[in-house]
Amino acid sequence: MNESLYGPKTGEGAWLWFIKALTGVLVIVILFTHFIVNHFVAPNGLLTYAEVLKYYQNPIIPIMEILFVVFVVSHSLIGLRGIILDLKPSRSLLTAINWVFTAVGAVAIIYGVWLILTLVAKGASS
Amino acid sequence: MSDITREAPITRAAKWFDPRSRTINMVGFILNRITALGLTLYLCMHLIVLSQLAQGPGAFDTFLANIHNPIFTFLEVLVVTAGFYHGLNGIRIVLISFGVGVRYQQALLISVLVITVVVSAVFAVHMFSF
Amino acid sequence: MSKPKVIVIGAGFTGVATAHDLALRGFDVTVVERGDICNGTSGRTHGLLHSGGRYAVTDQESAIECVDENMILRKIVPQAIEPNGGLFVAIDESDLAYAEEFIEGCNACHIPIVELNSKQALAMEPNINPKVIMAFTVPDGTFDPIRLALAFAATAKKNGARFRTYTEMEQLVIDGQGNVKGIKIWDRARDTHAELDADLVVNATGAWVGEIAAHAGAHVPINPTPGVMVAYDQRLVQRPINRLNKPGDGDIVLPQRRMMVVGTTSYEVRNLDYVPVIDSQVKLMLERGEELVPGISKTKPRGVFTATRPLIGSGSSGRSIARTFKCFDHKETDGIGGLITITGGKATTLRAMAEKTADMVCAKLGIQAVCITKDTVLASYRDFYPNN
Amino acid sequence: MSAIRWTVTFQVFRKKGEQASHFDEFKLEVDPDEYVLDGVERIWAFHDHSLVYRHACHHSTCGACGMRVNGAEKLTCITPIRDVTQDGGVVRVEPLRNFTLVSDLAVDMGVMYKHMDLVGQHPVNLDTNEAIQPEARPAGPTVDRPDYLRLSDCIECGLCVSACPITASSPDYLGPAVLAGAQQGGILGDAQVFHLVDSEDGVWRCHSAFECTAVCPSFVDPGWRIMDLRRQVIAESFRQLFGGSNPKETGSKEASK
Repeated sequence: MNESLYGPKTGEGAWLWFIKALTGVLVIVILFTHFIVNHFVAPNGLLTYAEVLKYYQNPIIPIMEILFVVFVVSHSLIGLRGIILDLKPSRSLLTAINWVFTAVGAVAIIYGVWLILTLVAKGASS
Repeated sequence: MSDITREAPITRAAKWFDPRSRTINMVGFILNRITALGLTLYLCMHLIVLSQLAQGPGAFDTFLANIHNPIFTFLEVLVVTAGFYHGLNGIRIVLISFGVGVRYQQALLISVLVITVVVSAVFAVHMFSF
Repeated sequence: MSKPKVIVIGAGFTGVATAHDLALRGFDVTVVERGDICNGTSGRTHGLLHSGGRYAVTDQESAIECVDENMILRKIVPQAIEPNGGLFVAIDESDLAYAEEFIEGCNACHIPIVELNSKQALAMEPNINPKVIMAFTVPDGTFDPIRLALAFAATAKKNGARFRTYTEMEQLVIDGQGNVKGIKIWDRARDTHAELDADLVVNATGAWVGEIAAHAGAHVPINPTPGVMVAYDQRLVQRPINRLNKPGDGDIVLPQRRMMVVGTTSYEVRNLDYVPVIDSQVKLMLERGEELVPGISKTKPRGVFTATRPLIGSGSSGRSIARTFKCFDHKETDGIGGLITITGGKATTLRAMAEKTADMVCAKLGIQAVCITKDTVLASYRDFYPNN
Repeated sequence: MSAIRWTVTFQVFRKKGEQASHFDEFKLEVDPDEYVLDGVERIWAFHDHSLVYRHACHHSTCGACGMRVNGAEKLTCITPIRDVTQDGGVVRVEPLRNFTLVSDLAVDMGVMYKHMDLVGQHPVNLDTNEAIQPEARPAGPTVDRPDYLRLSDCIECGLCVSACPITASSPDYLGPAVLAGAQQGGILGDAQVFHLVDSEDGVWRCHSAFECTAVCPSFVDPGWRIMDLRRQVIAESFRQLFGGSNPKETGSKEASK
């Protein structure tokens, strides 16, 4: 008999999928806004370091970038976890994946935010 | 169903990417999965590369000069194409998951594919003509 | 104290119902079937749950069996039945002339009928021939062949019966006195051979009973009579529509899920394992079906198939042979012990056939056990698998 | 049916017990309007009596004869040979994927059946529960009060389970047939079914490849039904988030088994 038939199911249900869908849509929205804002803030593109620093002085940019990092990292990690789920990982492996992915996500987001804030700080001091 | 669990994960995963005897809907799924994996890889690389920004002007400007060649331009076109497809198809999946246009999902998919091809072609022409 | 061992050959309607009855009566039952459940004639029936109306004039014994069993099946296996009733419709004068006989026959057989005028009939079934003159409702129904059989098999299995599917009987094992002691089998799925011993072997192979019995040198007067049926891809009627006349070719249209099945014809064959479809009979089906439900010609044929009825008797033509079933004790007919044969009958009467067979098994093995299948609601057909 | 005759090579998947699998070839003279199952049956009757295959009704009501024909899942009893090959061509016949193989072309679909019972899919339904999609309804006028019972459109043939790329890698996924059954039976009245559908192996495992719908011989459209379940589950989850009560904790589905 297939053990999965009466085996435990994680109760994650709709919410994780919903977050994935929501972050996916928000990433699209931000990218779209990004192109529009870029058109006004940096119409000639960002070709040097100095231009990038200057670009970050507009407060919309770092806020947008931070949100983008949060959404894109969550979306891709939930998605990747979904792909792994399609391979029927064992219960223990899935638990490990949950922890590792949470850690990786947290590190990636903290790193991204730190990077953005560093650029803002450097731009302000130069 | 016990037969499947005896197969190695890689053998099972390979079945996702087999479009033989399948319909265009399967192609939609395959592309979605490939672009998902590709974009995740790109995201990792992107985050690592951007650490150069924190190191100061020298490293970053050298880096920008280095990537200004056709291979990187091509990769950039690829990323934009992948992102465009994944995004549009994502919107389609969200729509049909909320019960909007499920019966027209195949038409939606074909539209997604056509729009992706057109947009990436325009983008490629734009990128390579500089 | 060991239970008497009975082997049932064949897992068609008769075989599974017999296994179910025997398992309930405490026998050690093994069913041997060369294919899967409903692999032969049973699977290919059009699925009419007879009210008996069809035989009320020509074959009242069958009609009574049908109406009684119809009511029992509705109770014990609702999971496989569309209990929507049926109609007998009169289209022309000859049909009308038959009406009186029909009413008499139905009354004699206690088949509840209600007479409808043409307007009432068309309100009930808008797609039947608008030329309908009069109609009668009968308690017909349709059933899903494989699920009907699987429900019996699943219940038998729950009560301890074993099912050896994809296992062909190769030979009957016969002792020095010429009595059947068991069977030799070939497991086609694993390609292995084995021998099973039994206190009694029940030959329930429908149209194939003659071939099986011949292994022991026994004779069964069987007249395998195939018929062609055509399934069309639209469901234009919601209940079986019969022609109000003597049973004939293409005089019944019945719904099956999303389709309609038109049946049936009657001819003779030599090789039972493969019965080819005869083109002219398919055309006949369409012409005759069109008289009942004129929209049929606008629908597409979805499946064309044949099924071989196990009619008892020989010599006379298929239509005139009674549809009753018969249980043969080969000790009496051929002097061969340990073998009985059940054949004939209709899908609708499968439970009654099993009851009679199990009664004979009990009598032969000296077992006192009463039949309780009339009141035993069957398990879900989905419980049969996985079957090892 | 016609008088035309084609010569067609059937390549048939064979496997007995623990022996290794292989393909056997049979050259048959066929009428192109014959069905693939007729060819398989003739191979069994006249060429190789050891061939194991499952079949019963021969008109698409029982769901026993699903096979992969030239790679695609088909209900072989209603698939004309004309549709899958040409004169002199090949018909490659394999068992369905994602099920336990019994032998040769026969698979055991017991797990799918069990899951069907688990989500409470009724084999017989009121007509109003059937064919929710208007274009999938049979043509022609119907009666005003469709209060008759009819056997479910789903014939449990397993083609969708074989075609789905996710059941191919994750056997725990409930699969298209079962989820379609849950949609038909309704999920809001039974907490157990609701949680099963809204689980990691339920509707969220679907990635919208719609292969189920493409191969379904019975117009059940599992893809559409899975999407409808998602909509219901999300709506219900939000309703509960904002203080709605849980679906009834009934044991009725258990008791009915």
